[in-house]
Amino acid sequence: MIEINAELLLGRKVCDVNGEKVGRIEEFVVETSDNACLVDAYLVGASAVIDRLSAWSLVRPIQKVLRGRSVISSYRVPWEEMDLSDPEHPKLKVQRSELRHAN
Amino acid sequence: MRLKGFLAGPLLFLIACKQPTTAEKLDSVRSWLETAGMAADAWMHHTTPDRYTRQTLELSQKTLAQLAADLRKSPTPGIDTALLDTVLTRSGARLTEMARLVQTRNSPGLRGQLDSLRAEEAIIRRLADAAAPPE
Amino acid sequence: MKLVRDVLDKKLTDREKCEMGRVDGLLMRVGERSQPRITHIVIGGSTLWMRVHPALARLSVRLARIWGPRRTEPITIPWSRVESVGKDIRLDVKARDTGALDWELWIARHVIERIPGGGSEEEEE
Amino acid sequence: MKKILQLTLGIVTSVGGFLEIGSVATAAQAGALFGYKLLWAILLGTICLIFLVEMSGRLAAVSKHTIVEATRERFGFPFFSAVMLGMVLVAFLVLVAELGGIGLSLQILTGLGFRWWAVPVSLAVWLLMWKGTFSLIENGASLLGLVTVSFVVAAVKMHPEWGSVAHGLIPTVPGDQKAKYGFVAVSILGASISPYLMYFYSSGAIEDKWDTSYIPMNRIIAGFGMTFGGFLSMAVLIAAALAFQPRGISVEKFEQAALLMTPALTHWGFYLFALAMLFACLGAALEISLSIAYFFAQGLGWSWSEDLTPSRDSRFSFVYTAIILVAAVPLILGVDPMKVTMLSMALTAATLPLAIVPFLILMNDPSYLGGHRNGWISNSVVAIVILISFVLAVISIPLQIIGG
Repeated sequence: MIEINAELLLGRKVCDVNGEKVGRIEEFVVETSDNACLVDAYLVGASAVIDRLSAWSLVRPIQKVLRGRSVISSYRVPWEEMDLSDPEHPKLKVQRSELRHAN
Repeated sequence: MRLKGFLAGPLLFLIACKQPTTAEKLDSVRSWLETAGMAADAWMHHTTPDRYTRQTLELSQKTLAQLAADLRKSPTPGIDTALLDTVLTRSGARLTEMARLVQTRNSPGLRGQLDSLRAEEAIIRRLADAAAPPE
Repeated sequence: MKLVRDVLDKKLTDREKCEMGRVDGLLMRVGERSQPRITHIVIGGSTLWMRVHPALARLSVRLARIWGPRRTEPITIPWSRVESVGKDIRLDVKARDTGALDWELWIARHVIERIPGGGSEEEEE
Repeated sequence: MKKILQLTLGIVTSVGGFLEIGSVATAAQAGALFGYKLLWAILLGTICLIFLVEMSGRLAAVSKHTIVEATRERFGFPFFSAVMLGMVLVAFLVLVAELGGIGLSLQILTGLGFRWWAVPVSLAVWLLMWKGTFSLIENGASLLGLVTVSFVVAAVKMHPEWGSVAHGLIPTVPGDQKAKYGFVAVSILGASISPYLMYFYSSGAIEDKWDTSYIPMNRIIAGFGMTFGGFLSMAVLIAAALAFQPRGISVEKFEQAALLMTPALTHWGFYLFALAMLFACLGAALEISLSIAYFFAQGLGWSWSEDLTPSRDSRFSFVYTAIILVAAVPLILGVDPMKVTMLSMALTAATLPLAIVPFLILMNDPSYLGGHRNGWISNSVVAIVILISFVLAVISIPLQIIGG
């Protein structure tokens, strides 16, 4: 049981189980129920930032072009698949290929 | 923070300003002689108060002396430096005299000095045009 | 709900809608197999500057030690106190008791009230 | 009825509050050196400012957030701290220039050097903020600033050749002195597009409790107010072109600028110039000190309102008190305010992207603006002008320093 500063996780690079870089932690999807706040999943990858900046109307034209080359891609990583034992170097418990794209 | 490099740019500007060229210095000389003339003329028409006029004349004299020293240090070909220097020294002394005349409210005396100042400025303009390549 | 977009850096107000700073940090408890949960909202200098650079965080702690209300560790408020998350985040607390206003009160008493016309905190009660 | 009063007040205050030492010094220098050639820079800067002011008012009216609050909430503290560092540093430099401007105006009126005026002026500005409310500051100082309209009278009285004036509105590249031309153009853009004005305007909209019904009024205030303000800057440039260029005087010192209106209005011209600069710089100094304090308070979540007694928002009051007193130091040491002005205006232009790009993203954010988001016109106009200012700044400032 460890306690970490969630805000410091932001922007940290995430690698999958065999060390391949997946992206950066950009968002925490949480569930609030009877005054508790449970983390459902993490959004990893650059497009999550654009989502957060909701600068889509500025970026959308560019994004359409780039989507093809998957430069802007983001994954929704359920909490079970994220290993935060070493907060400095978050790791996935699965391979990158098994990840599901966010929206 | 990738933005750090971005902020380093503006800090570069705080270094000392560049050294002006001779042509720019001569322009400055004429600009300050004209400023002194304009201020003195305005004072004679009761447009500007005494203290302001005197201070402006003194400021012109101080700036002129600085410019004269710079010009003396870096003589450039094509300019009769000796003549330029004598004219600048005479103008400098004249500006101090004009400031004194304003202090003693001697308007007629100032008018005389102003005409001589204009003559000196004409000499300097001729020198500057001779040196600067015709446009 | 998205934590960073909807909670982090948002303004905090107490029961009486009095401003008490912003969400500078969030404490997250991660268990071996249990679902991670956000346990506390964190307000206060060193957490804030740690997000920019650790050296700044050390600097802010050193400064807080020599000047101000001598509070060095940040203020943590349990998530259970969160009443609503909207434009601002409303907490079911009294700002003064949480220590979030220590700097505000310290500067008011030691600097502002010493200057004529500064008014005084008591006026407010 | 209340809205119409607010409307007229809004326009009047933006006219009165438009000119300050930056806009006057840059316009005077441009007119003296290049005649009407740089009018286009004032036009471009004013057009961009109209959009920016309208956008900051709309953001506050719709989202009830000021630009600073929204910037921190949307981009997170690390990015926000970079914007804060850049904006506060540049705004502080401009504040020093404004306090210097007040000191210089008093110097030409009384003969007592601006260095002696540094402390009394800072204390007076501080006292106005300590005791004054937001409306007193915003409206009072700007109403006094209306004396700057005398520049228009002076310019018209000198019978400018309106054909070539109009020609000046078209961007041209000069033959010689390209670096100087670029530097003055950048300084003009920096002087007219002043970020502190946007932060002040959006905070004002919150203090005046605007809501979406204020959007049309906001557009009129931004449009008319800034346009008249732009005319004032152009009037200064035209007056300088007529008063100084024929005589070959380049405006480097305040004492020279003081003669700007004397050919047209004789001794009235002299005293009006001093008063106009005194009130214009006073209004700007108040606005900048407040903007810096707003930056800290809104960014870090303190209570902030000029209408509260200082002890009720002690950290906010502490910041503007410290800023004003520290700003007096360079003046006491005799730093020339005109040099600080030209440098701070150029630096403003160079750091515009740091302030405007996040603001542009915010203005396209549905969760803040809902249906009132930016149209493509506002986006493109602002983006283009900021790009021009930044490119010009990056080219001409080093050139001006290292030698054209």
